[in-house]
Amino acid sequence: MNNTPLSTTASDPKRRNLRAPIVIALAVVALGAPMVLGTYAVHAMVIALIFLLPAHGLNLLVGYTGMLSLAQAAFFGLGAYASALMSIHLGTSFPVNMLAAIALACVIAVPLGIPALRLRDTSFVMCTLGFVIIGQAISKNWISVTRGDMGLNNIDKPTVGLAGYSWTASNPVEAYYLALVLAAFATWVFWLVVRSPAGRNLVAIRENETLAESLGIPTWNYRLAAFVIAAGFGGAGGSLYVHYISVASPLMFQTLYTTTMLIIVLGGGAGSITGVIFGSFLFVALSEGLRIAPELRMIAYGLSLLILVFRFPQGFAPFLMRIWDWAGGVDKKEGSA
Amino acid sequence: MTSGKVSVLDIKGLTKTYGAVTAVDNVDLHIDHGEILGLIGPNGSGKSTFFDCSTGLATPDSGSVSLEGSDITNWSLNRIAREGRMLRSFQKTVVFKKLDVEENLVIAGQMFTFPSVLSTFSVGKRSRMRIEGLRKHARELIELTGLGPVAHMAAGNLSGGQQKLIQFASMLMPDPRLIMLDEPMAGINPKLVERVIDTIRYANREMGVSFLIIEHNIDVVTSLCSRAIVLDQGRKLCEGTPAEVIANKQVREAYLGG
Amino acid sequence: MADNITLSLRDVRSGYAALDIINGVSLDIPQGEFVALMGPNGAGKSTLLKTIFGMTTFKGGEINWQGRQIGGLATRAVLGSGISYVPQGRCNFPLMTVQENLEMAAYTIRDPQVKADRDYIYELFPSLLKRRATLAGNMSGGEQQLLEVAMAVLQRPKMLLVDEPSVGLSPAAVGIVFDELLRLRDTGLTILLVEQNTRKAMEVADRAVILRLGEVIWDGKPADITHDELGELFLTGKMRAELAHNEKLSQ
Amino acid sequence: QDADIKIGLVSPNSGANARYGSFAQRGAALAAKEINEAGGIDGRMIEIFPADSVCTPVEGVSATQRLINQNEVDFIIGDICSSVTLAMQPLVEDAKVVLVNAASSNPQITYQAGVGGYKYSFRNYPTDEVRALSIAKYAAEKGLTKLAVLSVDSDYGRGAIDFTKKYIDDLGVTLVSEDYYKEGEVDFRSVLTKVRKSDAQAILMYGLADTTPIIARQMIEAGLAGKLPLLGNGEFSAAATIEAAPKAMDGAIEAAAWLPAYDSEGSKAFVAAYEAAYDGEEPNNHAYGHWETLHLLAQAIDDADSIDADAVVAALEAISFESPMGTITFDDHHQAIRPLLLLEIEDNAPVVTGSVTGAVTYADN
Amino acid sequence: MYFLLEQILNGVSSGAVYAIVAVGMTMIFGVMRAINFAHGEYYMIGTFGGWYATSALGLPYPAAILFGVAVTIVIAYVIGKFVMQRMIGAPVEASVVATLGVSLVLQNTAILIFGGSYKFFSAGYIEPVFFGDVGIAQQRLLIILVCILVFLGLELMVGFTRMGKTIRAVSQNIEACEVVGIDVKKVVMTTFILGTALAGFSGILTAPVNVSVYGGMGEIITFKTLPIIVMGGLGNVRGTLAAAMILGIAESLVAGHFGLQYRDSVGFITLILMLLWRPHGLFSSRARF
Ligand SMILES: Nc1ncnc2c1ncn2[C@@H]1O[C@H](COP(=O)(O)OP(=O)(O)OP(=O)(O)O)[C@@H](O)[C@H]1O
Ligand SMILES: Nc1ncnc2c1ncn2[C@@H]1O[C@H](COP(=O)(O)OP(=O)(O)OP(=O)(O)O)[C@@H](O)[C@H]1O
Ligand SMILES: CC(C)C[C@H](N)C(=O)O
Ligand SMILES: [Mg+2]
Ligand SMILES: [Mg+2]
Repeated sequence: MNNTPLSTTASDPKRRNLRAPIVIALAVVALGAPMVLGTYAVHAMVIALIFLLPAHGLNLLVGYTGMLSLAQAAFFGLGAYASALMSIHLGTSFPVNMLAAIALACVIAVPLGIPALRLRDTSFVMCTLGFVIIGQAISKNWISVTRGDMGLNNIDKPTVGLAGYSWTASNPVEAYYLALVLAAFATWVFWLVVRSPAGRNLVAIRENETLAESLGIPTWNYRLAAFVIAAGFGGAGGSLYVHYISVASPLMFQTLYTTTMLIIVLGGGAGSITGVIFGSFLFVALSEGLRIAPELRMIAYGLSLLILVFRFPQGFAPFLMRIWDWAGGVDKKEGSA
Repeated sequence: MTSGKVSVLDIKGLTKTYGAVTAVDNVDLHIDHGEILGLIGPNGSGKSTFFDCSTGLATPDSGSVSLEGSDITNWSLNRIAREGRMLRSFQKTVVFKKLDVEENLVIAGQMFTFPSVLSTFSVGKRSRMRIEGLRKHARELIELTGLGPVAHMAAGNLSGGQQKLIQFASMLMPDPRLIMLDEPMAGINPKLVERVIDTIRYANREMGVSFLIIEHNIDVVTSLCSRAIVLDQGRKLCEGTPAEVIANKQVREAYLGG
Repeated sequence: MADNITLSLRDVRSGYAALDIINGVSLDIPQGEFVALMGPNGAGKSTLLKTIFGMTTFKGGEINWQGRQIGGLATRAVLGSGISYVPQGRCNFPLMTVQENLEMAAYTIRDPQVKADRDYIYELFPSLLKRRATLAGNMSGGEQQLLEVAMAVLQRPKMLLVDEPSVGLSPAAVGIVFDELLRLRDTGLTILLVEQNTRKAMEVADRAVILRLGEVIWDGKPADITHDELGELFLTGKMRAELAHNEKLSQ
Repeated sequence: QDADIKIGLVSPNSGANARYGSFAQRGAALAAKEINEAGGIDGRMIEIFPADSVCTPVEGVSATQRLINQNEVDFIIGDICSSVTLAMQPLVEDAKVVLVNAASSNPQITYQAGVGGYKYSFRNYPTDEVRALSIAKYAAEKGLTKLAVLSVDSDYGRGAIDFTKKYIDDLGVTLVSEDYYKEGEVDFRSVLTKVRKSDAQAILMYGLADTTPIIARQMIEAGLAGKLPLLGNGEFSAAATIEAAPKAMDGAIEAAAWLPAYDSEGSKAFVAAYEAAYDGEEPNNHAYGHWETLHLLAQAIDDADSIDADAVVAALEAISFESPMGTITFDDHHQAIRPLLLLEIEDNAPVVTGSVTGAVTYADN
Repeated sequence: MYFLLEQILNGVSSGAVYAIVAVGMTMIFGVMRAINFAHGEYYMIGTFGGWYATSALGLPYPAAILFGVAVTIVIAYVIGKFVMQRMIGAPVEASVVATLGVSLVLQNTAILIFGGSYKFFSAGYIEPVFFGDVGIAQQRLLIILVCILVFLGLELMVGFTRMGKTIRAVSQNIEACEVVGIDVKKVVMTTFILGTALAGFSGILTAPVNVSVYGGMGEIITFKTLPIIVMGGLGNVRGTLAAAMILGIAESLVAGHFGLQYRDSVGFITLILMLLWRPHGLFSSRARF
């Protein structure tokens, strides 16, 4: 699943292939976790699953296309507000709101992306950070719609219904299964995108944009497409988040969210699906786990980031890859790290 | 200039200045169908800039570029490559560093195999088959350029010459009409140079690809090109068969070093 | 041959991280010799130069330079001991002018002579003088190559490691560069040159060393090998037997 | 021997609002110590579980979840920031854990509590609605009819101004300009220059405690000090504030839930105990509020004779708590009916000039 | 008219502060090729140092400046040794995560040591001087003066000294630096300390007018600085000054004419508009492909 194709590696037939058992075990853990874990841990896992959605989007930009965008938080906030407003004013249900949030995020991403994509590197980063700041200013100042700092609250818990039969995820455990299904679906969609020839073109753009251009790849179109798709993932995450947490406020545009998404992707391993999934659980778990020492929590979190960077400068993806290779009975010679 | 037929590429009055330097000064150039044209000249004479201006990487100050009779002067680099099927390599070796050789080549072929940007998002059977086809072609080229043993190594970790070969092989992935090579032989070992020459000839003869080649290795120019153009200080100094050009006194002074 | 050996490699092994590229190279270079290192693409020529210059993972063996072990030393220490290096591919400060690049090249040298050296370079390569206020990165490929050679020369090394200096140079410029290398050789500079332009290399070098798959497969005078044999060696590595034979003779 | 009573305390301990969390924790810890030293509640000790909300809903909700599910707290006090409190309300409702808020002033919180919906939410703090009205009235009485607004850009700052607008027409007061600053803002020069050029007679400010000294000092810089008084709320009376810019603070008028200088025996005793416990640090109103709220909760538990949520809810609804500020009761929206003090800074010290009892009328909301 | 003049003067004085902080950040960006997300934290450390010196040690303001800068340098040295030097040649992503980590650690350590509440800085010279109807605090005049001096000094250093040239060299090509014998680690360290010391210095300079001292104060400064360094052209000293002034004045005018609540978006809106006009920053050069 790593974008960098593996070297041709020969698997040793004598060793047992552990991949299938590992996948099955992970699936069992994912499905069974809420049965054994306390509500609080389940809540943390829901948050991790929710953050996985915008993180996928960010990964598409950072890990695949090579654009460090901070605007994910803006689309996350946009999706959240859109869903919340629809839920409050139109009384529409969660699936409708989520689709609307995705659509809106994608649509808004076009006029934002067109000017932003003229920029490269740090200029692009700053421009996208600007979107978040402006998003925050709008949510704070457009009081007639967003209620400013008071935020929107009491948003319905996510309800999915089919022909008269409906089900509401009213507690963390139920929300977990809903989030799990959505996150799995999103991961699948993401996987299709990056595995497609277009995904390969995105990687080419990341590696060398001018070279990609010279090989006929309309890099501008692809970068815009990636930006829009990423925005869609961001919007989806925001929608799920707001229905779960039931509050929307301008604080959603705070740096905390941007930073969390960034850390999940960069720490997990940009350009790797498994790395990012791992990252979202790890960093949410870390942030929650450190609550045992409130005064030291953020210091410890900061230190963990430093250790992470020194120990795993490329994130966890290469490490996971090694485990996967080992499980498959593959002995890889050259270090591709 | 030439008898009735339309040239593959016809460039008129191309000029590009950077500040006080006129890198390319009113240069005309045409390449006939099936021709292998050499472009030589001293360092800094404007050859690479000429490439940049004719392929959309840089915008010329004036002049026109037409490909098979249609004007492509203001087309972008990617459009010239994709729609014009006119490809170029860079003097400075560039590859997709973290990808292996095979992926490098597959990418080079993709935009010519899929009809649109949208269609590249598909992962259906058809799309997979297209990619399979590209992979097969890539493997052939890898063998041809002697990159077999390193086919699955990250391109950025290869030697200078090996990277140069990837660039060359990339040009052959699509089915191009014109290939512009900026010093393809630089840093390639002499044995492989022969192989590259053979490959160029083959592509020229069997696939009908025309070539415009910048090269400082005069032997290569003499053995490959039917015609050569010499640039000096941005201007066309002379033009003719390689033998004629080499015999030219000015060329000897400016370029070959007496 | 023994006493004036200035650089001596013994069973040197090196590579990149876990990857082994140089598999036991031994080589003795007397002071003032001009050695051409040749071989097919990917043979490990550049890696060998980088190994001497301290830019790879050193994995064993000995590199003795003027009586000192420099194997595995950091780049700056190697440079400080009098070895300069012109890498393959672009290696300059693209957003500095030519003049500034030349100043940076002599970074470690602080004496008034530096200016005279620079003037000499300008005289040698008039095209650089013409471009002295141009940003290095905006120059043509060949002009940048010249600049990089000039930068190494300005460091007043006792030994020069040059990786494919002829790449991108016009025949006239190649002539000037090689003439300069020869002149420096005549002043006592030891040169280890990597070249794909074998014809030119064989013409100027005192000695040719051929590397294949990280091992020396031939070592001798250019006169002792024909061009075709050289090509054959590149492709197949045959003649290994002959090399062994040569070695025996020299002992 | 019964187990300890576990009380969760949600407050911001990191980020730009850490100051409030620190005061809240110290106040609550002091109260817990006092209660435990006096033998606890029916012999049961109180244990406080602090949790950091960073003033953001997601963190606050996580913190609350952890308190409920992991620490299995019996009660929760918190948060200071209204946005977090609003997000916590549905959570404690589902978990049937009693939440007593001691510092969030957004009126919404109790509009939707008690008969308004959330059974388990209480607030022991005045609302911005009451505060805005009393300040506006007081200003009108003093003849300050042209006000320049400089408030914090939050539900509290904006909310208070919104409620001010509801009443000023009747009082003949006008707002000549309106500016809102973001939490953490440090540069007010442009706004103050603008105010100086306008015909405003006073600055109406619902601000953050930490920002008041900054504005005050910059008022000196802008040449406004001593010319226009500050009006509103933002710990004007804190010694540190006055000390930072005495010239600007002179004549300031504030409506506060409490102030260290409040002249009542209980309050003085609290200040003394607090300063003794924390190296002479002067408590602020959130330290007091959390201290008082914990005592109030303890009495409710005592009254209920149980830690059963419903029993404690009933006890709180019926409570009549003798606080240093007077008797506190809750209305049917679980909003405390408690006094709000009006005070004025004279000669570098606050003087209490009046007190309003904050009863909220829910009719038009 | 006077109003406008006064607002512009206010803008210049905020711009001067931004400029000093930003120029340090842009120089660090120059050598590291990475945004230092912890830059504002050094501003915070400097301010804390100055505050501690005046309020706990009872030192006079000028001595507090020295004390604050010294504290910043010591801490920057430690961070430089353990974190920044290791980031040389690391992928950009790694430095993003690392500097975010450093930021969290420094910010929350300050909170742990001094408590989360605001401290108030009461030294300095805040009484205004009036020129006709235009008033300005003496401290702000001092800030503007210092800014001019700092920039003159830096301009000379970057343009003419060996140190300045090596900084530029490191920012352009680390491999080439090794080849010519530049000690990259040392240059990174020196630049880092210089840049952070400037941030700390400007923290103490501003403390008298910004008054508040608290653990989280650096984050705001970091985010103010980011658009400036991009506008100014990364690594460009002169551009940074210009961009900081543009931003300072624009903010002041917006706050004076439209309202304070719109001020924080000004930086990013200006940035976005400017980037649309000049995608590579106000003053920046790029080499050909
Ligand atoms: N972006 C630019 N800015 C300034 N000068 C430029 C720029 N691009 C090219 N030049 C100048 O134009 C001239 C021509 O450069 P060009 O690269 O085309 O030469 P060339 O013929 O390819 O030389 P070589 O054989 O060395 O590759 C050079 O002198 C160079 O300095
Ligand atoms: N940075 C690197 N990481 C990993 N492997 C590398 C790296 N650089 C080179 N290699 C490998 O080392 C081998 C030798 O490379 P080297 O650059 O020394 O070859 P060379 O003899 O100089 O070839 P050329 O003539 O093409 O320059 C190659 O197979 C290449 O794949
Ligand atoms: C600290 C206070 C200013 C908080 C404010 N009362 C609020 O509701 O958020
Ligand atoms: Mg060229
Ligand atoms: Mg090489």
